[in-house]
Amino acid sequence: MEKLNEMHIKFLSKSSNESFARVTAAAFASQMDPTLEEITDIKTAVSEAVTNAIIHGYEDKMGYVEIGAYIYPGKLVMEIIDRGKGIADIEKARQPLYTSKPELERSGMGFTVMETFMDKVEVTSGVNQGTRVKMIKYIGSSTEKMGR
Amino acid sequence: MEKLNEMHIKFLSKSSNESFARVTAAAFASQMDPTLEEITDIKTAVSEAVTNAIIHGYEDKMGYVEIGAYIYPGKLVMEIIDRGKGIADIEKARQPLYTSKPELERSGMGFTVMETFMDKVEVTSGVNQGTRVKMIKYIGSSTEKMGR
Amino acid sequence: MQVSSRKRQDVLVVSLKGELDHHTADRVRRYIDHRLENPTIKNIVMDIKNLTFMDSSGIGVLIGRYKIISKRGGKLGIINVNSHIDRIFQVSGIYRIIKNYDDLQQALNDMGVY
Amino acid sequence: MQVSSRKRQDVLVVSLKGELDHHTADRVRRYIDHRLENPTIKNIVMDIKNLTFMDSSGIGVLIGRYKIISKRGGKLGIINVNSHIDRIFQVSGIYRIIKNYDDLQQALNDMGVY
Ligand SMILES: Nc1ncnc2c1ncn2[C@@H]1O[C@H](COP(=O)(O)OP(=O)(O)O)[C@@H](O)[C@H]1O
Ligand SMILES: Nc1ncnc2c1ncn2[C@@H]1O[C@H](COP(=O)(O)OP(=O)(O)O)[C@@H](O)[C@H]1O
Repeated sequence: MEKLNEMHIKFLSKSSNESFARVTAAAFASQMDPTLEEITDIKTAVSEAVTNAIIHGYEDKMGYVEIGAYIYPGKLVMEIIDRGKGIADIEKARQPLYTSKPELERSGMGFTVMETFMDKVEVTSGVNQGTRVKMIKYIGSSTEKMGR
Repeated sequence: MEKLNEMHIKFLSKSSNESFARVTAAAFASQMDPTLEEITDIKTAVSEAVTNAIIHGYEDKMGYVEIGAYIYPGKLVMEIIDRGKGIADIEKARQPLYTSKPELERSGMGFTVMETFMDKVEVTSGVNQGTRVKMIKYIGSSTEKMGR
Repeated sequence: MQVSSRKRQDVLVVSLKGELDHHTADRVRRYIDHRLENPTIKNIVMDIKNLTFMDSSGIGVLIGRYKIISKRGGKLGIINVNSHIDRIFQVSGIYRIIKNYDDLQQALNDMGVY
Repeated sequence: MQVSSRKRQDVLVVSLKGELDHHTADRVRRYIDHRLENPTIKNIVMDIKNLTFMDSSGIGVLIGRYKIISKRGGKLGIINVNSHIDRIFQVSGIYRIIKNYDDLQQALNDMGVY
């Protein structure tokens, strides 16, 4: 499928960059003429993945969070990447309500929310190597969605 | 001076990314609590530099435009970089009304507009190597501006 | 993120305005917990009419406040939930412990304030 | 970027809404030039009240339209200029050829429409 557009961002793992990441993702995706609801879906999923990179991936250390976004006809692909501590057991991590940081009042619902608002969520991770969350969202007419 | 935050973006030299670049720059700069006027100044200057990278740097070819943004206390530094054809005579290029593309109805006012809205504009360029436009804007109280 | 509140008998009505994420959650948490130092507060109603964004960090904030208030035998209610945030509440199962009221009046009545 | 227009005798009143940059300039240019195929149009008034952003690409668009209309002995006027865009007009020296009118009435009167 033809790639129509592409962007990459890289920013410090500061919590003040969470809203920056959301706005940037929304601004890029807006080229696809999404509905307001689709934009909010994308913002929410990106917010979850970026927050995870900051609080779980890098914990109290400073590092770079990267986002890659790719537009294909009717399809948005987003990757959120950190070079932090990684996830030992991905299956367990993705379970609803599982969190390794209850002391920070995390709810363990991050991955579930990503799955709710995106059409596909793929996680690859290596301990001490970092984590890559790849998310796909189909945007546009239902015929396009059916042809996916 | 202590660097408070940092981000990098990289996107294809498509004109539809001009507004994306402006929104992203504004979203990042908004952490500095700028006035609405300062935000518009930044958007305008970024729009000029990114447009130049797309139409002069890469002309009809496709390439990557990069933006680096750095926040220091009271000071925003932005760099817009392309790996395109470069500028042979920078002094001439910066003159008001000079344009190499009058046939595209360019006004030759891009650099002048950047200088109007930012506190400092530095251009480095090499023929067939690309161009880097570094812009500085002081944001915040007048005392901070005086102490710059 | 702006937080404000008022007291109606033993109910603290908290209004949130802006975006609630991990970055802003801390301010909301500290604001409410400071108010909860007043032991006469038993129940909380969260008015999220002007909350323009929330991710799962908001769930954590609500569960945390619920824990405090339920120890006092009180309830945590929520009003003016938009459809997007409702979806997050649904998938997280939070409606098992927090009630979504139609409006402030209904919430207050259910908490014994008339 | 939305462009609309109406004709008042030999004046084309063009309204711009949205952001005018290099990307959207092309649409504006083609829209106006298509209208200018009507030879009875001599003057243009650009109403930029709802223009939320403009960079120097807008200067190029205006100078290009001025060239066409001045060959017909007409004028190009502009109304509802905000302070930010005014600054761009100032530094570009465009007020030497384009007049900034207080309002539509003044512009039309100056172009002989009453
Ligand atoms: N980028 C990451 N790096 C390291 N661990 C992660 C990352 N993302 C998620 N995890 C792990 O997966 C768990 C579940 O994540 P999530 O469902 O988002 O819930 P929460 O963020 O509320 O803990 C986290 O508690 C953490 O242990
Ligand atoms: N990134 C760039 N790469 C190559 N040439 C450039 C670049 N930016 C500016 N220039 C040159 O400098 C000239 C003046 O630029 P500018 O003042 O922005 O006016 P305009 O874009 O309207 O031509 C351009 O016409 C072009 O020749």
